[in-house]
Amino acid sequence: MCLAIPARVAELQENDTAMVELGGVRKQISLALVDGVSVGDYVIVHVGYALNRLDPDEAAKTLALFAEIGEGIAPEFLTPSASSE
Amino acid sequence: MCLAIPARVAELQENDTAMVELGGVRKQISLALVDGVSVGDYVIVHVGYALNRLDPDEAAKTLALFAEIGEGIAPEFLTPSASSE
Amino acid sequence: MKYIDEFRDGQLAQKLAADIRREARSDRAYGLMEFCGGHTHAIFRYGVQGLLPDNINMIHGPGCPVCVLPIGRVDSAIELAYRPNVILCTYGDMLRVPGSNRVSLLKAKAGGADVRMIYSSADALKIAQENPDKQVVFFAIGFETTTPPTAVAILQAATMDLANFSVFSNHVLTPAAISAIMGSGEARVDGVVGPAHVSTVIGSRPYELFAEQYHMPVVIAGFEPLDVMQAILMLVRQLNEGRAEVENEFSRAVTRDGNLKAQAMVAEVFELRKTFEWRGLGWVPDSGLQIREKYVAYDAEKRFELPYQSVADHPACECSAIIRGVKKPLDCKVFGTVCTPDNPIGSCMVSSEGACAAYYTYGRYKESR
Amino acid sequence: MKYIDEFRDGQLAQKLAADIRREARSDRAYGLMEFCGGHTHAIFRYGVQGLLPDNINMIHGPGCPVCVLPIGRVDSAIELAYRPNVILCTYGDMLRVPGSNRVSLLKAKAGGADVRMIYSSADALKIAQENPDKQVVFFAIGFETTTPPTAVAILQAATMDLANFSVFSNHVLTPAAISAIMGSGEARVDGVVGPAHVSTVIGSRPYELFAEQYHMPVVIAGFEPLDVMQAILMLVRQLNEGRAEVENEFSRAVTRDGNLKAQAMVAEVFELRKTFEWRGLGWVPDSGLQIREKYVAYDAEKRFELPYQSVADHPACECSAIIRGVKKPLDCKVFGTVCTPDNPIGSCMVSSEGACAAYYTYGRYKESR
Amino acid sequence: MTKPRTGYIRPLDLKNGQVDMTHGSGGRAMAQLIEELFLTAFDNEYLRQMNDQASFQIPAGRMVMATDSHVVSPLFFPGGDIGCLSVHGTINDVAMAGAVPLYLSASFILEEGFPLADLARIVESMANASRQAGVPIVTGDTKVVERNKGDGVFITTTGVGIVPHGVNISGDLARPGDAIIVSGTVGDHGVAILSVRENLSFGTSIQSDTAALHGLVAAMVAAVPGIHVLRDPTRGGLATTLNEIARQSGVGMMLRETNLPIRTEVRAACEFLGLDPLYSANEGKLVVICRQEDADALLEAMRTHPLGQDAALIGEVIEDDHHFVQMETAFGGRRIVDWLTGEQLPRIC
Amino acid sequence: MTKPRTGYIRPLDLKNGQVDMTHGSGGRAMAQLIEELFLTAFDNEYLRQMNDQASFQIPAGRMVMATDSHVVSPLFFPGGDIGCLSVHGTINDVAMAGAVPLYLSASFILEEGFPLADLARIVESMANASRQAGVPIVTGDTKVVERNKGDGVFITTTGVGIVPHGVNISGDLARPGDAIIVSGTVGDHGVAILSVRENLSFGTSIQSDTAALHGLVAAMVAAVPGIHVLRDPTRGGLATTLNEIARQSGVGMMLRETNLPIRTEVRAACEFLGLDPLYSANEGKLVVICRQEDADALLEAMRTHPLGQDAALIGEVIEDDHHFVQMETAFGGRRIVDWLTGEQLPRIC
Ligand code: SF4
Ligand code: SF4
Ligand SMILES: [Mg+2]
Ligand SMILES: [Mg+2]
Ligand SMILES: [Mg+2]
Ligand SMILES: [Mg+2]
Ligand SMILES: [Mg+2]
Ligand SMILES: [Mg+2]
Ligand SMILES: [Mg+2]
Ligand SMILES: [Mg+2]
Ligand SMILES: [Mg+2]
Ligand SMILES: [Mg+2]
Repeated sequence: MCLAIPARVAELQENDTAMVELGGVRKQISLALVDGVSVGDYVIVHVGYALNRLDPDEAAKTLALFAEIGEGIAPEFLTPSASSE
Repeated sequence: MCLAIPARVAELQENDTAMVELGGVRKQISLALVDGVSVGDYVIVHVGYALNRLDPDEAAKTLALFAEIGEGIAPEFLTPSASSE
Repeated sequence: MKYIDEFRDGQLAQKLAADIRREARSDRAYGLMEFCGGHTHAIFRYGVQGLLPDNINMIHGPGCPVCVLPIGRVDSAIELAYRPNVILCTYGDMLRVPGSNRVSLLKAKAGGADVRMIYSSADALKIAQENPDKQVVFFAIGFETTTPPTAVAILQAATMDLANFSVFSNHVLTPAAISAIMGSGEARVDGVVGPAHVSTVIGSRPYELFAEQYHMPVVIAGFEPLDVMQAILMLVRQLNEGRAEVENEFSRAVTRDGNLKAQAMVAEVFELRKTFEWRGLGWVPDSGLQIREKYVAYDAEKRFELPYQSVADHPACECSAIIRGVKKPLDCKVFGTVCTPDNPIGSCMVSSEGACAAYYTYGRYKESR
Repeated sequence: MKYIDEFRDGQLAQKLAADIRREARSDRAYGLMEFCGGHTHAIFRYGVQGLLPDNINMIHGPGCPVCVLPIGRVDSAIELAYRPNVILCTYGDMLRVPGSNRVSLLKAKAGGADVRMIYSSADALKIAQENPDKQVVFFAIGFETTTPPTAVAILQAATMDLANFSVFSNHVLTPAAISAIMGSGEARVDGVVGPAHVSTVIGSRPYELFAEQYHMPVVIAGFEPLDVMQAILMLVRQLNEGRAEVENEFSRAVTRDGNLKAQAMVAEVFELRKTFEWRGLGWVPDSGLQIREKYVAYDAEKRFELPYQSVADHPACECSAIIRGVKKPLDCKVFGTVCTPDNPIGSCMVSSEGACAAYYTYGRYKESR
Repeated sequence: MTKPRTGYIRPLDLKNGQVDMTHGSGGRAMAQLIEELFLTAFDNEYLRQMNDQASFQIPAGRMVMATDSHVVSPLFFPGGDIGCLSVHGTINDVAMAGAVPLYLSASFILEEGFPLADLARIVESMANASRQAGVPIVTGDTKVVERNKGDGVFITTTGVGIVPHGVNISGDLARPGDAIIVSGTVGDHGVAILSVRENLSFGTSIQSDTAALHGLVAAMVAAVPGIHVLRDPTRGGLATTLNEIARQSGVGMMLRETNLPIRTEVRAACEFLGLDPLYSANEGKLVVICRQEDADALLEAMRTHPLGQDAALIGEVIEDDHHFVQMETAFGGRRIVDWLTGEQLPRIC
Repeated sequence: MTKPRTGYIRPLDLKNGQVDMTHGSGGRAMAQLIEELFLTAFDNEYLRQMNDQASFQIPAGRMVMATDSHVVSPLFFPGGDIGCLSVHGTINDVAMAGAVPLYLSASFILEEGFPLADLARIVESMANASRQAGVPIVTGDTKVVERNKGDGVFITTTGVGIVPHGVNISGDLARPGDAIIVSGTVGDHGVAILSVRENLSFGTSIQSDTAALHGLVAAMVAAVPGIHVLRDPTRGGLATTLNEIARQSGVGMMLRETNLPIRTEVRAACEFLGLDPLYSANEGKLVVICRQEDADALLEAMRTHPLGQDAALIGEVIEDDHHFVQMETAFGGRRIVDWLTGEQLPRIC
């Protein structure tokens, strides 16, 4: 549920709105739900509203965690078995 | 002005209307402007209203008048001259 | 088609034409005004002029209701039609009549105004009933024939207490217009072909006064071509004999008194305007009808506070002189070039009852000779 | 696309999958419910299930707002949309959801109802401003993510004193639904993947209570496929270690407390309903939101006196069991035959977040093996 | 794993269903509409290929191509409907080059909410018309527009055909002295449509004359291969069609009103409404212009064909730098028969 | 008698004028619209004949015919407009049989009130597209519908073309083992249109890819005459087109997501709206299926053509009784790529 995506705030605009940018696409959204947003921040956008800010440090931590994963995995685990649903 | 045509009353209908007939075409018209219309009468129809009844005897007289016309006209009058407008 | 085809008989036409040629005196000209555009239309459509001798000259009068409506009235209708909540209903004839800047109701419709073409005033009532949340205005035009149906519609609206219906009345009176022309003395008119359908309502009596006053023969004539030719013959005879009477060629539906019921309904709903502007004739006293105070609820001019603004005709347009019988279409510099039925400058070029349009549409073959 | 593409990396997926296979104990099964349809969609769209060992079994929960909306609520929306003066605005997801007799808002639109697809609650406000003579109703659905934008719209309407705008609120609460499923004890759920976007608003704290109460591990996870796989790994670890904690995989935007401003706006406008009917879960106490008395002017249920009528699901439809995690799409007799995304019988077949539609649209290749 | 489900598709609800936006989206709903409705009705080997284009063998020679969009209102009228009209109209435009029509395409623009039952009836009518004419509908397209952005259904048909060797028919080939012939009564279609228009409706037995004229044309070309001009007097009626030809050929025309075949009902309806039958549309009539000396042979060939029984010689081509179409009236006068101005609207004056 | 007046006609007001009902009535106003606008812009010897059909010489052989109605909204969009689109779309449907497109017809349904300036711009765009493609518009039709019964302008184009000897391309010829190639990035047109839709508008440099593909096709056919299938993935996008072919040929397909050329902007816009680029329309792309051993030659031929620079091998045809189109996801999983269901509507969940 709740399709939402992180987008970079490109420009603050009047009436508590902002222009956000994602992969070359710009869209106007409302900042009514989040205070203190600055240009360059990433926000989670849902139905045209920023739901929250994204924390770049935490994102980096999660990505670092991924990078560690699977280090020194035994070869048998690298071959997936058939799944059943 | 005032395109109007004689049509035969084919049927009296409710709300002071009638179905009139002309050359196989039937159309509903209002009788609000004329009293005492009967089936078989001819009425002068204009914008969906009967304006008046047509008097068959008078019509016959006019036609008879036409029939008399031109009896014994000298030949020079039977060739029209060019008109100028 | 009974009572129609008999009056279009080509054989009889030849004989009538011969009679006219025989009786018309070659030592004089006959300037005969057909007041009514219906006659103009019949004359051109059936080629009647071609059957007449050269010295009988038909002068096309002001009897085309769309031709005589001044630009200001068309503008008011267009302004009304553009109001968001208004549906403007009118007869098909009105759609192409140009108001200011050549804008017509048809163009206004293309521009988003809600304009509905109706066949009968009853249709406007029906549209009002079907659109209770809209104001439905019937843009009513026409002479004494079209007025009674408008009166009926207003009376029915009053009975039904229909709150969203009103009438923008532009009804005008035939005798007043004829008097205005006679009074001006500009046109060389020797006799008048009077409109039969108007007289089915008002009778022949209203013409008696000015037949006498202006010593002007009048023949009330039907709209079939034989009716017109017969009326011409009757006028030639009156003129030859020095008479100036009101004669009735259309005795099959016209009496001296006309339709008293229709007259009463009109009188119930309408009253004379002090004055009314006609295209061509200018302001003519007692020539138009307005809705009585009693039915003011149905008067669109009051309901929508329509101010009247007189607007000058296009400077090149000779409609005004043509309607007065003073000029002919070909006297207009823009006839057939800038002004055509597809792009009319003046109102005479709009309806096929207008002298310019009738000549353009039916008569121009003479140019090819 | 920053913060998106990194979380869809196929190389990392292989490694994460290997880690999961290594850590998942072959002597037990793991029944993991992804509560949220967004996760269901991601799992099918990216083929996550195929990367998991056989003994990790994803159970699709009730977290698709259109899937849990009962027929009666859809019927009310359709009834409203058909009212002559009403414009009904809603998110695209709602258009194909069948109400009674398989009629959807899309079909109602074809049938003449004025239904407008909007992208944001702000669009509904704009439509209301542009159509002052119409009643504009926002048919609002969704969980805690979609509720704050609705609250903003109502607050703005109040500021503008917009008299022709109202909201038909169908907002529901995630924790209440999870509790209902846990409480029923029907589904064999060992751990829960919690929806990150809901928690950007409500934080992770609301899950702590029932993690403890039902001794149920919860991992709040993002919607990219690596997020989901990482959450699965974290759940496997908790289960292996016998923990039942609330962990936060989406620390990049979820805190323990969530967005307090958004929560305050929701609290200003909405209050708990005593009970709300869910498709699949039945009447769940304290699971839905209604508009407070203070903003009753914007409550479409009050303004239009919408009575609620509970309507039974189609007898063949297993949506209700599927939403509770008790059955799978293929357990439904009409899956893929009578019920397809083009002609959905149940709501799970409508949105690609619904378990039936996700399986039909993305997963059926398994049938071809 | 449970068993795979087969591809059952709930059939279109041709009784109570309505067109909705999904029927134009390119997806499964559209594919279903095309298969269950269009393919079933029009069924032929070309359509069954289910490609975005039809493919067929043709001989070398002169081909003609004609297209018309059909937007008639109401969709169903006495004597026909938009479906058969759209087939006849394009067949006729192909035939008016003297050509043998071979293949048709049909493209539909449907309005959201349009009843599938009406669509089915229209499609069936097209299929019948196409079958009877022997001209298959070999490719097509379907679009759906939102409510109030269309008018039920618009159908655009395009046709191709082959001109027999030695035939050279074109609107610019009328020559002074040529005979002008019409294949039957004029104005029927326009009046039939008006008779069922809301606010105008009147009772009449007049039916639209909608018909495919290629059979008649084949008979005519066989009798007189040297026909100069052929045209179907559709929108704008006989008057407008003759003016078009007069201008194209740089000639004038003189018609004789007494020779014009017009039904009494058509004349009567026009009297009621203040219209002129010469401007009323026809959908199963043609005007042909040929050398005066070919006129009798042509008339005879036409009159032996069911669609040309009432064929009449209505006038002749004359020299005229103004390119006027004139008419000797039955009354004995003379007038211009001008182009249609504006629309033909009912008049009161 | 005063002098005759010559036939001066006040020119169309292409700046401020609007379409009104008289422009579709068949009368003088319509003739003027056709002459001053359509004939002037499309000018060619066939149209100049001013008949109701065009006539041209053709060689014997296999002909194809394709038709499409165009109803795009808005009418003007980044990279094009309904005018050039309607020319490209039909040229492409003809070209997808491997054919050389020869002639087009164009039929307009105009809404009362439509600005003549917009119409002129659209017609000019069609004329340019037709000229650049070398495929003339040889015949046409114009209808006008009342306000709120149309949507500005609908354009139906039909095209005919000739298939070179030895070429046999059809949607039912895909065989297991065949290669599946796309000519460039997918989804551009659909996203460009969405970007200018009211209520949805977003900023992007994405342009519609609208283009005539017959030049590319000619190069492809020259390189690999034995191409099995060609199709332009328009409405419903690549996904729907591949499903159509799979069903027609009775096969399955396996795509590789990593090979799919999709612009970042298109992906981003789809993320915003909850859409899938595989279902987004293209108007200047084609899918081609050929023997695996021909794939390299074909790719090379495509990549040397400006419209095929980004051509990519995206998968292969497999055996599958279910006719599923499947995809190995970039993530390493597998899924179905199903037909489009309903419309592609922006989603929130
Ligand atoms: S030709 Fe036109 S401008 Fe001239 S008088 Fe007649 S209506 Fe007026
Ligand atoms: S397949 Fe359809 S009917 Fe069956 S459970 Fe799913 S949604 Fe309900
Ligand atoms: Mg209005
Ligand atoms: Mg409504
Ligand atoms: Mg045509
Ligand atoms: Mg045609
Ligand atoms: Mg034609
Ligand atoms: Mg198509
Ligand atoms: Mg096509
Ligand atoms: Mg196409
Ligand atoms: Mg195609
Ligand atoms: Mg045409």
